[in-house]
Amino acid sequence: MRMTKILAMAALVGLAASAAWAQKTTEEGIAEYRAMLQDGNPAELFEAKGEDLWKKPRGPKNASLEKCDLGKGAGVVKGAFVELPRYFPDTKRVQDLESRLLTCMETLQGFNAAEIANTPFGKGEQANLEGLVAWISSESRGMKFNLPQSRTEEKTMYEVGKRLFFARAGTHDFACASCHGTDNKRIRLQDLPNLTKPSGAASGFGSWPAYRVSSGELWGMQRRLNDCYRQQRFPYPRFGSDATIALAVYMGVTGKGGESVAPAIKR
Amino acid sequence: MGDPMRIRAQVAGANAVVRVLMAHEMESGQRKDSAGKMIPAWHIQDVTATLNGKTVMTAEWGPAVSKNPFLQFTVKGAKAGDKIGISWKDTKGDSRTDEATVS
Amino acid sequence: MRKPMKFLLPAAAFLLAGCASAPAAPDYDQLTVAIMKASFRDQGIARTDRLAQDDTNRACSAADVAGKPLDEATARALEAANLKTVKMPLDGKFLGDWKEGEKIAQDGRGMTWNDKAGALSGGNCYNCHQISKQELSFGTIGPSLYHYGKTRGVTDPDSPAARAVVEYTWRKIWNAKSYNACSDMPRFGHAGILNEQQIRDVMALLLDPKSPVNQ
Amino acid sequence: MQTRRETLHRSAVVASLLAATGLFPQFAWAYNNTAFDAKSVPDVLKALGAGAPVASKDVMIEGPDIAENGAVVPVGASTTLAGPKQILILVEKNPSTLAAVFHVNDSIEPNFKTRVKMGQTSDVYVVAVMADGRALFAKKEIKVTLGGCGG
Repeated sequence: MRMTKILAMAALVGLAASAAWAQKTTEEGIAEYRAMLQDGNPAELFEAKGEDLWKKPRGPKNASLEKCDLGKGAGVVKGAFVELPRYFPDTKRVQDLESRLLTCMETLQGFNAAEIANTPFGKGEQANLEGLVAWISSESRGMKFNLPQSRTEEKTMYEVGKRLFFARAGTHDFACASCHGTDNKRIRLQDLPNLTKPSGAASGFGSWPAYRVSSGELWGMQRRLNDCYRQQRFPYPRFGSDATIALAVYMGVTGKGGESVAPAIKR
Repeated sequence: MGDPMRIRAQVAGANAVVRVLMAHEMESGQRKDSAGKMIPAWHIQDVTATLNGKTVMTAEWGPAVSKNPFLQFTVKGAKAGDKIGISWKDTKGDSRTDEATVS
Repeated sequence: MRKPMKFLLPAAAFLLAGCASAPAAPDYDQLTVAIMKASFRDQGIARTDRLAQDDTNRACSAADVAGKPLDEATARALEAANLKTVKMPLDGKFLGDWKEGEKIAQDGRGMTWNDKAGALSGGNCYNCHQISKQELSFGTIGPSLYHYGKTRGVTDPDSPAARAVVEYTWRKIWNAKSYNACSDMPRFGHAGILNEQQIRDVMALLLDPKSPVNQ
Repeated sequence: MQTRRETLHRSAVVASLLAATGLFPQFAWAYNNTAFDAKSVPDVLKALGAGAPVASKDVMIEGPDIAENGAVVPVGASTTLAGPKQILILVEKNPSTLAAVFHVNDSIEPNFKTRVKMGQTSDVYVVAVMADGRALFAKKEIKVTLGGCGG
C-alpha cells in the first residue's frame, strides 16, 4: 500500500517534470519567434505617416499640429510621451496622448473632437491618430517614464485608476487585476505583465502604442484598453474617457523609471 | 498609389543588406467580412529591386505574404552612396516605387 | 469658441473640478463610481448595467485596492451566499460528452459587445488552465487540471465513492465563489455563461476516465 | 540633416522621375498564376517547370519552431549552391501552397527573409530551383498556436 503510493507519487513527479520541460521549450520557441520579429517592425510605416501628419496643414483651418502643446510647451514632441497623461490648464483635464491630440486637432485644425472620438478605430481621422501616436511615441524611445504627480488632479486620477484596475464586474467578474495582478502568469501562451509592480507596469504600459501582428494595425493605448474591456465583458469605454485616462495614469505612475520602447511589435 | 515604403540599405562588407517594409493590406481572399461575404484577394504580386537603376532582383508574391510585408535581401558589390530602388505592383494594378541611399 | 472635449460628460467634469478645489481628501471610491458611469456606454449586448457590482465583487475589489485579503467572517459569509445559488442537475446526471467539453474548454468567445444575444458562449478554460496534455497553448492563472479525475481517484464517476468529488466540481464550475469568495474564476452557471448541458460536458472532460485529461 | 519625411518625399520625386525616363524596370515577366493556385509542393514545382524535389543540406530554411501568431511567421530562405535561378517559399497546408518566388541572378545573394501567413501548423519548404530544373529543398515544421482570450 505504502509502496504503491510512493510509486504513484514518483510517477506524478516524473510527469510534472516532463511537462515543465515541454513547457520550457514552448516558451523558448515563442521567445525566439518574438526576437525574429524585432528587426523590421511595421510600426515604422506608421511613424513616417505620423510625422507627415504632424507637419502638414490639414482640417477646416488648414493648420499643422506643430503648435500643439503636448505638455512640454507648444510644438515640443521629444520627451512628451513619457510624461503623459498629465494635467493641462487650458482644458482643465488630465489628458493622455490621444485625448490631447483631439484637443489640438480641434483647437488648431478645426476638426470636431467629439466626432473623431465617436469614429470607429482604424477609420477616418482615427486612422490618422494611429500614425500620430506612433511617431510621437517614437520620439521618446529609450527615455524613462516620468508622469507628473504634483497636481491634485493628477493624484486623483492615480487613485481612481487604481480603483478601476481592481474593479471586478461584468458577466465574468473580471477586473484588470484578474489577469495583470500577479507575477509570472500567462493567458494561453501570452505572458501577462503584473501591472501593479514597477517592472511589469513599465513593460506592459511602456510597449504601447504597438504594431499588432494579429490584426496588422497600429494600436494606441486607447485601443489597447478598449479591447481589454471588451474581453473583460465590460460595456464600451468611450474614447478618451476619464476611466481610460485614469487607468493610464495608474499604470504609468506605477511604471515610473521604466524605459519606453514604443511603438513596439506585439502579437 | 500606396503609402511610402521604408527602405534601409546598409553596407555589410562588400555587399549591402537591404531591409524593406511595404504598406499593404495583403488581403488573402480567405477571409469573410462581418456580413459573411468573402473579401476578395488583394495583394502585392510583383516586386523589383534596382541598384543605381539596374534591376538586381525580381520576385512574385502570393496572398500568403503577411500584411505590411517585410523583405530582406543582400545586393552584391553595393557601396555607400549607391541608390537602391524598390517597386511593387499589386493585383489591382496599383504600384509604388521608393528609393534609398546605401549608408 | 467651441468648447473642446464635448464627449466628456458634465457629471464627471463637475466632480473632478469639485474635488480639485476641495481641501480634504476626496472620496475616491465615490469618484470612481461616477467616472465609471460617465466613461462607459452600451454597445451590443454589453450594457452599462454590467458595471453594477454584487456584494461579492464589491467586497473583493475593495480588498484588492487595500492590498489585504477579506476578513475570515466576511469571506465565509460570501461563500455561503454563493453556494446557495448553485443549481444541481435535476435529473442527477453530472457528466456529458468529454469531446464536447474539450470544444467548450477551447472556446473563448461569448458575451462581449461583438457577440449576439442568446448565442452559446465558450468556457475560456484553456486561457487559464492546463487541461489535456495535447494542447500546448494553455494559461497559468488557474491550477493545472491535467489528470483532474485521475489524481482524485475517480475511476467510476457514477459510483458513490466519486460522489463528493463530482458534486464539488459541479459547484465549483457553477459558482467558483462558493469555495473562495475572491476566486478569479467566473461563475459559469450562476452568471449564465454556460448552460447545464455545457457544464455536464466540461465535467466529463475533467472526470470521465476516457477523457484525454485522465490518460 | 534631413527629416524622414523629406527623405521620403525626395525619394518619391526621384523615383517618379526615374520612372518617367523609363529607367525603372517595368514588370515585364508574367505572374505565374498556375503556380500560385497549386495545392501541393509537387504541383507548384510542375507549374514552375521544375523537377521532383530532392532534400539538400545546401538549402537552408530559417524560422521559429513555434509561431505566436500565424498571421506573421518570419521565414529565411537561402542556399550555398552556385547559380540557383529561383528561391521559393512554400507552406504545405496553406490553401495555396506557394507563398513567394524570388528570381536570383549574379547581382544578389540567394538569401532572403520575409514573413508569411500560416493557417495552421505545417511544414514550410524552401526550394532552390537550379538552371537545369533540379529542385533542392529544406523543410521545417512550424507550429502555429492559438492566442489568448479567444476573440
